[in-house]
Amino acid sequence: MQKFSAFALAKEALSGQKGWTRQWRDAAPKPAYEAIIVGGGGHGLGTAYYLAKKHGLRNIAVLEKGWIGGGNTGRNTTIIRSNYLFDESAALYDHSVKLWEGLSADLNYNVMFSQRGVMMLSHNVHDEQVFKRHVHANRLNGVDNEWLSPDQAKSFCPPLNIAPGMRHAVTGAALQRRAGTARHDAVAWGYARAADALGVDIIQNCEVTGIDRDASGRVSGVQTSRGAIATRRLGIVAAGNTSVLMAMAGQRMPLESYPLQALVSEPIKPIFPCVVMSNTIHAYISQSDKGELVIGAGTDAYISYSQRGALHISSHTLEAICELFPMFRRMRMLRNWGGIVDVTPDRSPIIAKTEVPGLYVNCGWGTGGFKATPGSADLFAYTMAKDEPHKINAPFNLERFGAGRLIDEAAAAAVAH
Amino acid sequence: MADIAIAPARRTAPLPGAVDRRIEKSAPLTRFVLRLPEESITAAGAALGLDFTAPINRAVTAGYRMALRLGPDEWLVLAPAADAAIPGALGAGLADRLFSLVDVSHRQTGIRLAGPHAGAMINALCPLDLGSAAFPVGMATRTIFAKADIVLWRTGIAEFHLEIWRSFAPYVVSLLHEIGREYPD
Amino acid sequence: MLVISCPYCGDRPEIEFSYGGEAHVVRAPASVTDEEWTAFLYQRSNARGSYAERWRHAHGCGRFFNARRNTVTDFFEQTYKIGEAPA
Amino acid sequence: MTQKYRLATGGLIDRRVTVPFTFDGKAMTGHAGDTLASALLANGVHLVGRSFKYHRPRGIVSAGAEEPNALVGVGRDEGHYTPNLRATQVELYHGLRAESQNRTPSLERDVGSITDRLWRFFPAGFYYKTFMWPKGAWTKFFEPRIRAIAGLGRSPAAPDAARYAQIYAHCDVLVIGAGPAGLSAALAAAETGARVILCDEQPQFGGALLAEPGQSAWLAEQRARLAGFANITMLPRTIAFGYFPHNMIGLAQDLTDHQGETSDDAPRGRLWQVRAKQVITATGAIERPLVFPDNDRPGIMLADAARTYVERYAVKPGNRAVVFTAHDDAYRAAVSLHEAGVTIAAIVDLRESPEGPCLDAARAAGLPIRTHATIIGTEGNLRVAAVSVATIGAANAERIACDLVLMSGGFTPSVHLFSQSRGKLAFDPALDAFIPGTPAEPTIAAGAASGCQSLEAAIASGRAAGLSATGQAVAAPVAETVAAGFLGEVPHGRDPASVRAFVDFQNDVTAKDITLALAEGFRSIEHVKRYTTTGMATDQGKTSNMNALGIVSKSLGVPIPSIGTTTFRMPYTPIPFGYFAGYARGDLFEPVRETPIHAWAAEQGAVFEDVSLWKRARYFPRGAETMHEAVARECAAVRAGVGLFDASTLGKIEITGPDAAEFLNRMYVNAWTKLKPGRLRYGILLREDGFIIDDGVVGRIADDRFHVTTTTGGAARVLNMMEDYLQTEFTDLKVWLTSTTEQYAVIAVQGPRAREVIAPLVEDADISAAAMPHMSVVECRVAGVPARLFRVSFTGELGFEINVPADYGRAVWEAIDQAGQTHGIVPYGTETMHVLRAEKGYIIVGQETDGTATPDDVGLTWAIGKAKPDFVGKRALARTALASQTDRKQLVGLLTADPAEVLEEGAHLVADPAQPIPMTMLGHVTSSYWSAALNRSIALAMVRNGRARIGETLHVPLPGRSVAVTLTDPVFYDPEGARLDG
Ligand SMILES: Cc1cc2nc3c(=O)[nH]c(=O)nc-3n(C[C@H](O)[C@H](O)[C@H](O)COP(=O)(O)OP(=O)(O)OC[C@H]3O[C@@H](n4cnc5c(N)ncnc54)[C@H](O)[C@@H]3O)c2cc1C
Ligand SMILES: NC(=O)c1ccc[n+]([C@@H]2O[C@H](COP(=O)([O-])OP(=O)(O)OC[C@H]3O[C@@H](n4cnc5c(N)ncnc54)[C@H](O)[C@@H]3O)[C@@H](O)[C@H]2O)c1
Ligand SMILES: Cc1cc2nc3c(=O)[nH]c(=O)nc-3n(C[C@H](O)[C@H](O)[C@H](O)COP(=O)(O)O)c2cc1C
Ligand SMILES: [Zn+2]
Repeated sequence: MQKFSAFALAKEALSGQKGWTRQWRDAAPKPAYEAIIVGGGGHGLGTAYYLAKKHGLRNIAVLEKGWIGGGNTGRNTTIIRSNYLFDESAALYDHSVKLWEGLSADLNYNVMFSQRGVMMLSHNVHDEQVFKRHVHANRLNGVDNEWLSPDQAKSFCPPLNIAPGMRHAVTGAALQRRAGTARHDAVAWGYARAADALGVDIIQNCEVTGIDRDASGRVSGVQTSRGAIATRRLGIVAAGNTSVLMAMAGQRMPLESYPLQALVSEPIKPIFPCVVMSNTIHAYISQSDKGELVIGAGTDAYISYSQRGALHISSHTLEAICELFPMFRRMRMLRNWGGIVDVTPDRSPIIAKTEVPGLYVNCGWGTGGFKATPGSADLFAYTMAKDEPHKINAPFNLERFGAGRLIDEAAAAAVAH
Repeated sequence: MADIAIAPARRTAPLPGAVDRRIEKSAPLTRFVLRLPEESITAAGAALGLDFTAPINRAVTAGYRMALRLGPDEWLVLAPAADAAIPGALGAGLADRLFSLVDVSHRQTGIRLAGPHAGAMINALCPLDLGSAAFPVGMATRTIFAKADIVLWRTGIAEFHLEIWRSFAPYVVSLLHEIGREYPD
Repeated sequence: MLVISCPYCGDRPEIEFSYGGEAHVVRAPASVTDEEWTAFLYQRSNARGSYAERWRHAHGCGRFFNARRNTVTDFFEQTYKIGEAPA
Repeated sequence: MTQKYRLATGGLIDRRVTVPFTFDGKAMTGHAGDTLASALLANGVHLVGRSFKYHRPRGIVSAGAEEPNALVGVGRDEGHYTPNLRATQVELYHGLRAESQNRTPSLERDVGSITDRLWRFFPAGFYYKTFMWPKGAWTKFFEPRIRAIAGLGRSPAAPDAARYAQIYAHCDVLVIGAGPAGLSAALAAAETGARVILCDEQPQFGGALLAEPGQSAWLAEQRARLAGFANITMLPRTIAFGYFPHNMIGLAQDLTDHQGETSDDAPRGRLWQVRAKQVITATGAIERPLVFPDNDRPGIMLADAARTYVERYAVKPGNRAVVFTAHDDAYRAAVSLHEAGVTIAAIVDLRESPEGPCLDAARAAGLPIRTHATIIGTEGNLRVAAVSVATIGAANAERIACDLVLMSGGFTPSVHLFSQSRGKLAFDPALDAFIPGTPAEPTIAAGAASGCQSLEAAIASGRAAGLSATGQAVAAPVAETVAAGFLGEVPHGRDPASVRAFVDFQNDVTAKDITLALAEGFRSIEHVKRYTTTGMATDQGKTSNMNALGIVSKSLGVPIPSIGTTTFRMPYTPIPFGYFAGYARGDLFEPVRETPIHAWAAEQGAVFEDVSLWKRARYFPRGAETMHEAVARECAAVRAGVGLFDASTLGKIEITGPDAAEFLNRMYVNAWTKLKPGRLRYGILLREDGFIIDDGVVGRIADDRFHVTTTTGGAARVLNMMEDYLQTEFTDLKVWLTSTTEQYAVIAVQGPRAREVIAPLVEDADISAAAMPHMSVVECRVAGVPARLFRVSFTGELGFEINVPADYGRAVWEAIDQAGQTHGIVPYGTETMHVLRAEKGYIIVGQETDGTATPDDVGLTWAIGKAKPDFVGKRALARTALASQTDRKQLVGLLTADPAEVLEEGAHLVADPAQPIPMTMLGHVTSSYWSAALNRSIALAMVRNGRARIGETLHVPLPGRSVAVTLTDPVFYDPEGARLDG
């Protein structure tokens, strides 16, 4: 792999940028692979990378129906945090944050992980109770999270309106300082480049249309828009499309796929230093390094694979943004888009073996899986390599629904992202 | 038993303050949610003197009584507050037929919005087509106005009656007032 | 904002409706096995393409009804009353 | 400054009205009818901004919405300031204040332009390749610096002072664009009587014809005809920005912004959400720049834009121009400028041997034409000063001095909205452009937007669209020959490494950046976009996307249709957030729900809290009391005497019908059949997954009538859930549900003296302990008002909840308050209610439970009707994890070792406070208060296997210390319940 560095940039600057090589090969499918990952998002590419790097598999393909990073990885608001309530979740997401902290160096790709802090606003007594429960649990789990008064919140994020007369006045905030954002595209590309360097075939424009199984029921390969490919180890990491793929192996999933929207404003000079989320009034906002205000909206009410959401949903979010940050009312929406998020009944992910031998699934990240990308990929690679879950992802199995062993972050906190 | 004399109680309307010049608060009404299975419809109509066979989302009136058919088996029956005869008349008229009658006189309040811009003012935040073909005089339906559920009844070309749950009424009226600021009449 | 044809009221704007998830998922009796119960409670076809779903005209006539909608285009194929068979 | 470049005659500006304005503090004038851009040009100003990455000097390129460069901040003060406005779209008004952006200290001398000198170090994607070391340096060092250089304008610093309006509208035909095609379409549709809406983003209708003096008569005639139709709604200054499913179009109408410093009373703009049976997009076409070395200097502009400045705004954009083209239309521009007195130094045509009437006209005017030629470079610092022209393939170039360069690479139909509607684009090889193909919605494209180039064809296609949208017969389209133009980087024969030919002017993306991306393996056009940021600037690539596509196509040898376009998304041009937020502001953001007793409480100085949309009185401070003091006083008063509480926000549902009891049997965990009329029961509602979703007291009013109460926040959810089961699951039951939440005001009178207080007010009922035991209900009159009187207690004291018709709520409340004076009655709020119920171990759904608790977890197994074959959630309770008796968190009480210590709600419990992190947490504190009755703190907690641990000591680790707690039964006060029977 060509080494990226300031030195390399300087060298190429002086020699007409002619020395840059492909960041990953445009691989054509081989007849068979040791392991196949379906889905070229951050989670899928990362899984391939860790399978190759940590578990020594060499003959791996990532099949992507479009272009890598074109799914939710390329369309999310990039909020990264780990201040989840339940022990299982805190362990999972904090595993991820720790990997984020070294990811640029590990991949030799600047994923711009920016620990600028994520602040979650409380607007009433109930919010306070919920957030304080988080703060306490996080502290005992070794995850940083602190409670701020409205004034402290304002000084951390000066554009915030904390006027007590507001319809939903800010009564405090929970702040995770280690939390922040990263550059979404760079995550996909950085993993792709590093995986490719370890021999992983990244095969784009290759849609999986069927899953083959042998007489014993075990996975034997996949049918794709570019022909059949054999494998005995198949990982489905297809986010919104998981149900569609799992149906190819006869599996019904506890998933529903909803449209989730985001939007950006025109770029402006730095004004917004952190990430602010308000679940009560449905607003998520940060400012990208290029200067746009990046704003997340809610999901539409209905299942859809259309990758677009309704205007009334984004309008509702902008109402909230304008209340919290009244000077942004004149800022202008530049672009709005949608993704397809696969939501489980308890809003926690599934990183697990399935009842079909050789078939593994990583899904259900819903509105909040970008933050988990490195951790999820690492644990899924482990699960695929060892045919058993790592202890961190063991609770995130498929059996928990039937058993009633839910990890219900949503019920506990009504928190998205 | 009460051992002290009780003075007639004072009513406090849900819209205490003054309202917009185009908005009139309706007088106190008796309101019932009436639910009728198919087989009770004609008999109930006969009992109250109202045509309950009129189609869904239509209002019918007879004298001072009004009924808005809000669902296939649901009517909002309105009458002046003094009309205390409705439950009795229904009970007698329907004898052993099924029906459900619930008094919601105080659950909601009525306003009348009139003037050449009444339709536009409602359309500011109500997504229905209020053109006279799609929403003729006599049409009445539950719908959405901003974040409030309302019943919207077109009582004239440029005149609407709105039924609003009482705690939402100040919100709806304030919005109409705000919307109306740009219209001259 | 979609236009949804309520079988009782006709075409009405989406914000008058609430969504009810997949249709024709029959409630399992208390006697079923854990697997059957889990299937009823949690598993959904989540189909890409034609999908049978429930809506309620919550801010209208209040009725629940069923619909078939293409989840890729968001266009409705049909709506029909509870108890009726899809066309 | 005088308007040195203003022509003496012509144009649509009003020379009688002189409009003063400032740019970067410099005073200038323009005329009514000018845009900021035309006024700046009239004053000879081309340099208006700095580009995003390299901070290159940039000038006005276009005359419309596609402008990439001329971005300015405008506003009289911070409350009216907007960054990044396109000078080409800003109508000039008296006193307009504009400032340039992305430069320090000045437009002419900008320190940021250091990046331009170091441009070789900043190719596409450079930031992915560096700034990775040392750890943490990105967030602390590099990122803040990059952020400071990036961004364009600045945010307004003060809250927006403007108001915004919104409207929903319906029509038969919505015509977007009022050029010749749109006007013809609207008129053809209106003739049938159809409801038509015609919108155009410009202040006047006419589109391209506004710059065609020769067509003014035709235009005037069409406008006059429009005015004759009452069924056409005309919306100038209205941008169609988004095409949403089921033919809903978002329009943003400017109402007062263009008027400048008007009062804020009238709305600034209006958001339209139009539902159209048919949409006609007659949105015209956008001219393409040519991609040649150093093509970004101020003074280099689109040919048709230059012509527009001459013909529409009567402005001469320069004195000496070179025209660079691959399309005939630029010859029309050349002739226009020539006639306006601009010297045309050369017309440089990429094509080998172009012919046609436009060339003939240029020749006739004596303009010098060089065909098969190209521009290989330009000079000039803050304004173009010369170009180098060479025959294609030849080495030697001719330097031509100029202060203006016009360029035309042909026209790109504006398919943005059609594509947003999910219609499929078709590639037209004759045009070298995408045009609307198969639609997904009822939509028709017309005019230049559909690929027409001549006026005749545009008018005919517009008329045809109008006819077909209203279901009429349509004549065959007008035949015309169309011309393509040029896509991609022009041939220039120079070392690609040393030149910059800009594709995306705003984001500084050069042809070389695109080929670099391709070389690095970014092959999909979506990857090229994201790696280079081409098309991602505030103009969304209106002038650049096709050229980027051309470069990719040529480099990869793949035809354009196989590459496809990037996705068109709303909005077509940037729209202020305020339009979307509309009226929802301050108290109108969401309804503020108040109870019938709210005003009384407010008059007493109550402090309120938000519970869902409701305002609830939290406590009633007297004098300078703190919350703690007030609550302690209120609690003591209720325990010792009597208190008055507003419970009106509780959800209420009237359930009627012969099967009402059976319906409740199936919904609630409890058994209802045996509940007698006149009696109450506490009910628990589960979700189908077995977890508690709501609770409340249910009264049987008659055999076939129940009065159900729910939590405040759960009212709508519970009713919807009940309707769901009733309509879709239990369709055999004859039951009806009616929300009565707001029908009743609910006044809780609680305390040992409650009966004494209300007894004198009650008529038609015997409320003695014998006649009316705990958990019973009676219909009677209270204070002369018909009431449903519940004998029920959420405090553990003797208590009543009086339901009276809401309009009488305040009167009855006051009557009780009056009657209670001699008994020392006090009003109390939700905080006191919480303490009192916690002393009794009563749960609050949503506080003790969090969507993961079963009835057994919170000690309510007794409520479950064991004999019932089924109820919602029953089956789920049998699942392993729910049925477990040892593994679940259960409700317990907590007593701190130090009675003065009030735990924080949300704090967690551990067995060993000294264990290392991560600690094993056993549970958490759900409720915690100072109990005046017990003169100590109390708390409720959900603790793993808690019931078995009662008596044990656990620990609550806090920062720097730990609090020991003893687990107890959750009922702290009057465990026998003797006081209920008072
Ligand atoms: C608007 C929005 C905002 C969000 N905000 C946040 C946030 O702030 N923080 C956060 O943590 N998370 C957020 N998320 C969630 C987050 O984006 C996702 O959870 C995460 O990116 C999922 O990554 P992935 O790699 O699993 O999926 P994806 O990136 O979606 O990758 C799945 C890939 O599978 C491919 N695929 C599907 N079917 C097939 C097939 N049949 N054959 C081959 N390939 C196939 C798809 O094309 C896709 O590229 C947001 C999501 C959205 C939509
Ligand atoms: N090659 C060409 O395509 C070409 C070149 C030059 C001139 N012309 C001439 O242009 C005319 C074409 O007529 P036409 O009516 O098709 O186009 P037009 O350019 O005259 O009119 C389009 C109108 O649509 C408006 N518009 C565009 N997008 C909009 C949006 N999203 N919201 C609101 N308004 C929007 C524009 O402001 C403009 O007024 C003819 O006279 C033709 O000869 C064509
Ligand atoms: C964090 C983030 C920032 C973005 N910034 C921009 C931007 O500055 N300009 C832009 O045009 N799009 C921006 N986008 C949106 C993308 O252009 C695009 O809409 C998104 O990746 C979804 O893809 P699609 O619209 O092609 O379906 C951004 C997206 C994300 C996730
Ligand atoms: Zn309906």
